[in-house]
Amino acid sequence: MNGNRVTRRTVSTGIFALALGLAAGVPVARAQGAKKIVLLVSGNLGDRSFFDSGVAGFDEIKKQHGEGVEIKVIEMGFDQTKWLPTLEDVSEQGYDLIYVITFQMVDPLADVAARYPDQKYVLIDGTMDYAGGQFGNVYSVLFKQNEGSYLAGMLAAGLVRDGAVATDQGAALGFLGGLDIPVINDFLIGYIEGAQSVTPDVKIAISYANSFDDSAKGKELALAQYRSGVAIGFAAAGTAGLGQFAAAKEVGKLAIGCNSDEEAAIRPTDAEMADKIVSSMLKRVDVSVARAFELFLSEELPFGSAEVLGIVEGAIGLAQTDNFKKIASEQLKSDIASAEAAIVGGKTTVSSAFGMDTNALSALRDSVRP
Amino acid sequence: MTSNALVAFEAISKAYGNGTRALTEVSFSVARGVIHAISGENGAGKSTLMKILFGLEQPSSGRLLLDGGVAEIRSPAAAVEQGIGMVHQHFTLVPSLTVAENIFLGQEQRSGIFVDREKTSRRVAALSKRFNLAVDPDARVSTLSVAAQQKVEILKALSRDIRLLILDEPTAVLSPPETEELFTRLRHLRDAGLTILFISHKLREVRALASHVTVLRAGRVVGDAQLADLDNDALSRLVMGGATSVARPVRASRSVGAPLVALKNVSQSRGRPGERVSNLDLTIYAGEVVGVAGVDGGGQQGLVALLSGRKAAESGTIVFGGRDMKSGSTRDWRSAGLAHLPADRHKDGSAMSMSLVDNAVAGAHRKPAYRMGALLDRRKMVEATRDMISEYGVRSPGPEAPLSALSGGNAQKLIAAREFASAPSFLIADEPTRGIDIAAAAFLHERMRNMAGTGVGILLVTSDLDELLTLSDRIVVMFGGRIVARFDTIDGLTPDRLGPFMLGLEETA
Amino acid sequence: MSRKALAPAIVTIVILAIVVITVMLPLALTTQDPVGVLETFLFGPFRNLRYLGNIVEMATPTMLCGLAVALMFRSGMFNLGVEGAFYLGGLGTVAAALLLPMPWWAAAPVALAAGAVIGSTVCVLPGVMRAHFDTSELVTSLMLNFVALFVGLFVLNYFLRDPAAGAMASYKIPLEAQLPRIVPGTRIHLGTVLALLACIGGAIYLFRTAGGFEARLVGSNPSFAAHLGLPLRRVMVRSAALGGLIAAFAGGIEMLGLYTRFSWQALPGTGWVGVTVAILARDNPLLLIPSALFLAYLQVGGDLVGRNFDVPIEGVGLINALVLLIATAAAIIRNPMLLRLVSGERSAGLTKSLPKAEAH
Amino acid sequence: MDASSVAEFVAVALRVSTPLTLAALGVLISTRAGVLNIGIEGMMLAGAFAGVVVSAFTGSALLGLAAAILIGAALGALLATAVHVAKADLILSGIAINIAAAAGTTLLLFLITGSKGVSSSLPSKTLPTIDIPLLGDLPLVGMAVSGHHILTYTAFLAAPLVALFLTRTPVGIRLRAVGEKPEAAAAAGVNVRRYQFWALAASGAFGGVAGAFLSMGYVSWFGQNMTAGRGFIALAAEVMGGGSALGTMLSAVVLGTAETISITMQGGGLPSELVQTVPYIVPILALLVHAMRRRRIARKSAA
Repeated sequence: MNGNRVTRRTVSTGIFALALGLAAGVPVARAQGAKKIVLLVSGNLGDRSFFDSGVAGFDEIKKQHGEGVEIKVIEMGFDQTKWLPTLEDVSEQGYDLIYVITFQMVDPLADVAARYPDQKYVLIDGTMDYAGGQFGNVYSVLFKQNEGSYLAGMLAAGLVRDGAVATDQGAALGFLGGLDIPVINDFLIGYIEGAQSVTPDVKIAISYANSFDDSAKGKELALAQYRSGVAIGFAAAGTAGLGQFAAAKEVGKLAIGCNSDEEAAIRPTDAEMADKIVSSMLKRVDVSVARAFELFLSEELPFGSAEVLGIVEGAIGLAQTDNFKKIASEQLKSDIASAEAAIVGGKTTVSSAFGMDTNALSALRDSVRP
Repeated sequence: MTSNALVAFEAISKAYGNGTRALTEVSFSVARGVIHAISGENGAGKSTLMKILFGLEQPSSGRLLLDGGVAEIRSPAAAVEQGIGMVHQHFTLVPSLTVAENIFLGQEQRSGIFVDREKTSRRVAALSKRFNLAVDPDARVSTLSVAAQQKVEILKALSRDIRLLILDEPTAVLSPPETEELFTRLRHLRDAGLTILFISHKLREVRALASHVTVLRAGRVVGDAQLADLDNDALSRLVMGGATSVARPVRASRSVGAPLVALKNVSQSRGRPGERVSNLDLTIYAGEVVGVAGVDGGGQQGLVALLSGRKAAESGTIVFGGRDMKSGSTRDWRSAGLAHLPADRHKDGSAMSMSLVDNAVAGAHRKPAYRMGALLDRRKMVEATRDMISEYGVRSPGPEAPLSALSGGNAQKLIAAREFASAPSFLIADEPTRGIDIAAAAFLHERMRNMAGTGVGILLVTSDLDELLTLSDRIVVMFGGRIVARFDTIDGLTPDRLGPFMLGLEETA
Repeated sequence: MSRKALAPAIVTIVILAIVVITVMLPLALTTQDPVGVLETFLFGPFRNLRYLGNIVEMATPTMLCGLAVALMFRSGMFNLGVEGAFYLGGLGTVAAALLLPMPWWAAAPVALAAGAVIGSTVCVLPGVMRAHFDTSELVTSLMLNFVALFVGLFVLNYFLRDPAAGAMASYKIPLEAQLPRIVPGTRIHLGTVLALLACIGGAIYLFRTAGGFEARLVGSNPSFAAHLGLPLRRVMVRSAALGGLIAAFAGGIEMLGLYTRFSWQALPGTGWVGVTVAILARDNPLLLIPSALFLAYLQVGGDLVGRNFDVPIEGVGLINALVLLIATAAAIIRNPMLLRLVSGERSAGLTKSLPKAEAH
Repeated sequence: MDASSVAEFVAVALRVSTPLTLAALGVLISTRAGVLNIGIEGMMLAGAFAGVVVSAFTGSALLGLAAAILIGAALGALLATAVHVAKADLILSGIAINIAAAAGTTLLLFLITGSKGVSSSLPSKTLPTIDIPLLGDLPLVGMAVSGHHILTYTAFLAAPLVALFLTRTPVGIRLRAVGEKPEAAAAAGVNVRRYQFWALAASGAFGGVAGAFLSMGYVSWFGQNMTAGRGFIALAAEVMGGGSALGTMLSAVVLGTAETISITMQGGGLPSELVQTVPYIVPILALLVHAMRRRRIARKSAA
């Protein structure tokens, strides 16, 4: 998905680069009567998570609709004081749909959406306070990353249980988070519960890189976990999380990826490393972005409400990669499939880090500490 | 004469971009194998001329002849290539490097890619021997005394195989015995065939050392003669420009007052060597000038540090104005009535980047005279500064100009004006006239005498023995951190009498 | 002010304008609408009241951080703790507003005061260490910034976090603690007035009070200050404390003025902009105001271009880096020939204004 | 802690210290020439980027390393030019280099790979690790010091070499003279600007190597902002090192060890935010201890 995107944005960036003597490109003509949509990135691209994935969703929309849609991505940077002015600006520029991402946009969006009732907004990975019938012009999407992580936890614990990893590699599991924040901990909690469903007294080493950029540190943390007897690690730490795979390659142990199919992304350049990625927990922001647009075109998008996307919608899941099929036992595959069904059917409820207070979270982490 | 000239300046002029004319049509020549002095007041153009000769600056017009041929010296490196070496007034040594490394900086003795330390040391030793300048090649320059550093500077210049050595005010930092030693060495070098350009405004030294003198005033040559052809009056008239030589301040007879500052058995063993003192007993009375003589490192700086609150005494007692000041801070000393003209006016005496006003009122800025409620009264500060400027004859572009715009003598006058304005009861004058011209020095001398006349006790620390003998009522000599001689009257005292004590050869106290 | 005195300012502005245009022009030419890009960059910020407001909003904290930097630089301390102080000041202010029970009228002042004190530690500790142990305040303050960040994240996570917020964010700042907006149609808040007053106060402090005079003396020559008997350590610590309080106060008013919750998960970078503002203003508190406004103007112009054209945010970043480089290029800005051209004086006149003692 | 985990700890500390040591030596060279290289962070980042891109397009890790060195040196030269020719402020120019490097690498990464985050789609090369014969076969010592990345050995060999360079070679001595007393160096015919120019270029080259270690050794890709402040830690290491190459290396190892401690403390149940303060508090304490010791020595030698 992150592979060969050629967008208008890429092209025009290329033109900018031409001025710097770097590359060439051609201008793109504007189409008439096209739908105009914009994505506001409340940070910088390159996070390998919701922002990059959101852009991938936009690329997908462009691919589907070609001249029928005009897309724009605005990186607002991390200075939160710029978010509201940007939101105000685009609200006055005649966009058909304005996408914003992350919970941090809730407060600015609440302010602006009330002032521009005719403008339509999509909030990804967050939700508005819809009580009292407010925000009829905002559609929200939430993800059940905890459910996908539950499956990842089952996978990790199951591989150890089934002897898919040699016993001398250790019996504990590892988790590498970017920052100790709710959305990352949502991964963690699902992971813990999934692992516990297979091995009730499972031990999980938990580290936070305190950075989403520092690959070297991510690798060092993962190495420390592997050394201390972790057999399989799960990384939810952006680029820092990639360090997990480098560590796995170095010590010859396994790892689980996050957000997109990381094995597929790495395979072309480093097959040995890709072999160590048994699967990836998928969080398809891109799917939800594209889906919202299709629903919007068919006028079925439920503004004024929040949808929680999970396994059913194809927004969350465990990548059924060749590695996965090869390494996981048949028993484990069927366990995971039935757990999936139970979650979809509402028979299994996975806890969430959203709304959980810090002390409860600490207690949970302490309970699985090796 | 000209045919034998090593260097000839022909109608050299120098004007700066901002319009300042530093030199106008300067012409004279320097004969081979002599010590040739260049004299004149501060700002007369001596330094600019030497910078041109050494390639640091280029003349605006005129030309320079070397060995009778036109020479264009574009850089110090080119000067060295032409056989010209220079010892600057402010040394250009790197403190953390060794003596040998400094001497051969830029022309290191190599073996492979490395410096050959052994060869370097051998060459330093050879140089030392040849020119009779003993140094320790492996000592770090930061550990050397000023006189020793100057030796390194001279060796550094000599190591470049030079024919002409320029010395810019070399005695400003030396004590009399050290000065005498330097002169002996310079004569030795001259006898070895070197030509020496000696820049100084100290006429006594010019006479003692040089055979020929060129006098500059306001950027022009006003005199160029064999010293044998000039008597002292003629020489000082040339330098001072028509004004007769400055009269020595009249020593008014007066009664000495009560004890003002008293040190009893004071020791301080910490600090750099020059700052350590032991068993000092000294009382300074109101209305007298106590002169302190000694070579660099003799302990005078330690005494000053103790009496200005920069250091506390380790043992003994110090009383000032009836208060125990053994561990008094500078603030305590100041509020008890100390004024202090520091030896290094750039480092300790002023803030060069700040305005004249700021420098003039600094320290007194909390006085009610400058206050306007909670704020400073800028108008009154400027007024006070204007008063100081006119009273002390400070030549300046105005009170708001930065102090760096002033020449050394004028800056020192302003600093003195500030210190004297605090109505002190006790004044430390540490090298009060070092590096400033004769008129400014005379002015400050007169001021200090007047202050003593009004009952101020003055501690005068100076390496200029003329100054010491001119101003002091009595003299103590320090060596190795101790007081080694006391002269309760200066009648009949001569520099020669002080020398042995300053060098630690004799001791009476 | 005379033409002569204005010359450096005029030259600075002209040079900056040339820089901005030479950098922006090739960038603009690569887009489909080069005129539009240039026009947006240069005049966009003046197009409506809201954008003007954005400039002022953005300049408010950087002006204060610049003041903090200038006061410390003036006293000879290269203390970069402003960044951490700003961060911790924001956090401390929000923490106080959330945790301390207060009557409504005291909420903002008490929270701001508490935040200022808490945040100032990031500047004060390096200042104290410098004054008493002569450790490099540059390094200790750089390191302490990160300590402040992680301690702040810890406090946010364990004491202030709103579990219902969905992101790592504090509980909402109580309405009564928020600073009132003062210009309708913009987000300009009371903090801007406070910042302007602070800059004027800073100028009075530096140039018209004994304390400020002493700070300048210590900064320009510590040996001289010691010679005068000034309490060096006290002056240094006082400057560090003032700088820290101001920077932390800036963080506080930023929070109470523009934010609904505290959710900084990285150092916000405002302190660094403050360093630039201070250097651009040559540590003169009154010049901080135009300097901060100018940088904010560039930023708003860049943002508008980024929002309306296909110019990547990194392109805007590169422009800012270049402006930073060239804005300080003393050779160009202080070139005497340029100054002379602008001031319209002949060389004789200039001699008078740049006197050398040798000339007399 | 048993013996093998001690050996393991040493190995990690050496690895973590490697980029810090390289960068700090770079900072040392420029500082000794009298020019503080605040832009080291940006030079590392650019080096990390250039190494990955060039090695990916040429298929040669060595060319990648060469590119890293060159780009670092070029940025150093740019900084020198800004300061000497344009008379820009040294500190601000350094900060500008950091900003420009962060923006420039991200932009180029995007142009080349279509992603602003990471270069993992590029087939970049890594530099090898080396087992030391004999020593590597020893049980615990081998575990600690053998099998490291080639640039780790380079870093620790570079320290004595830089020390020799600064104290024993003509160029090194002149460089120190330039930094300590430029007028003395100039008087001896040393071109101060030229020395500072090359010192900054050399400083940038070291930064480039430090960056290459991150992207061609530690991991095998370039990531946005992957240096993560290591350049600033290197600045601290240089200050703590007291101006000597070996002292600088030791300081870098102390800081690397602090980071290693914070890594091994993770998962110990302490809040990770507080654990993360360790690598920043240690240098502050180290500077404090250093300052107090200096003061005590001064007092003792005076007594």
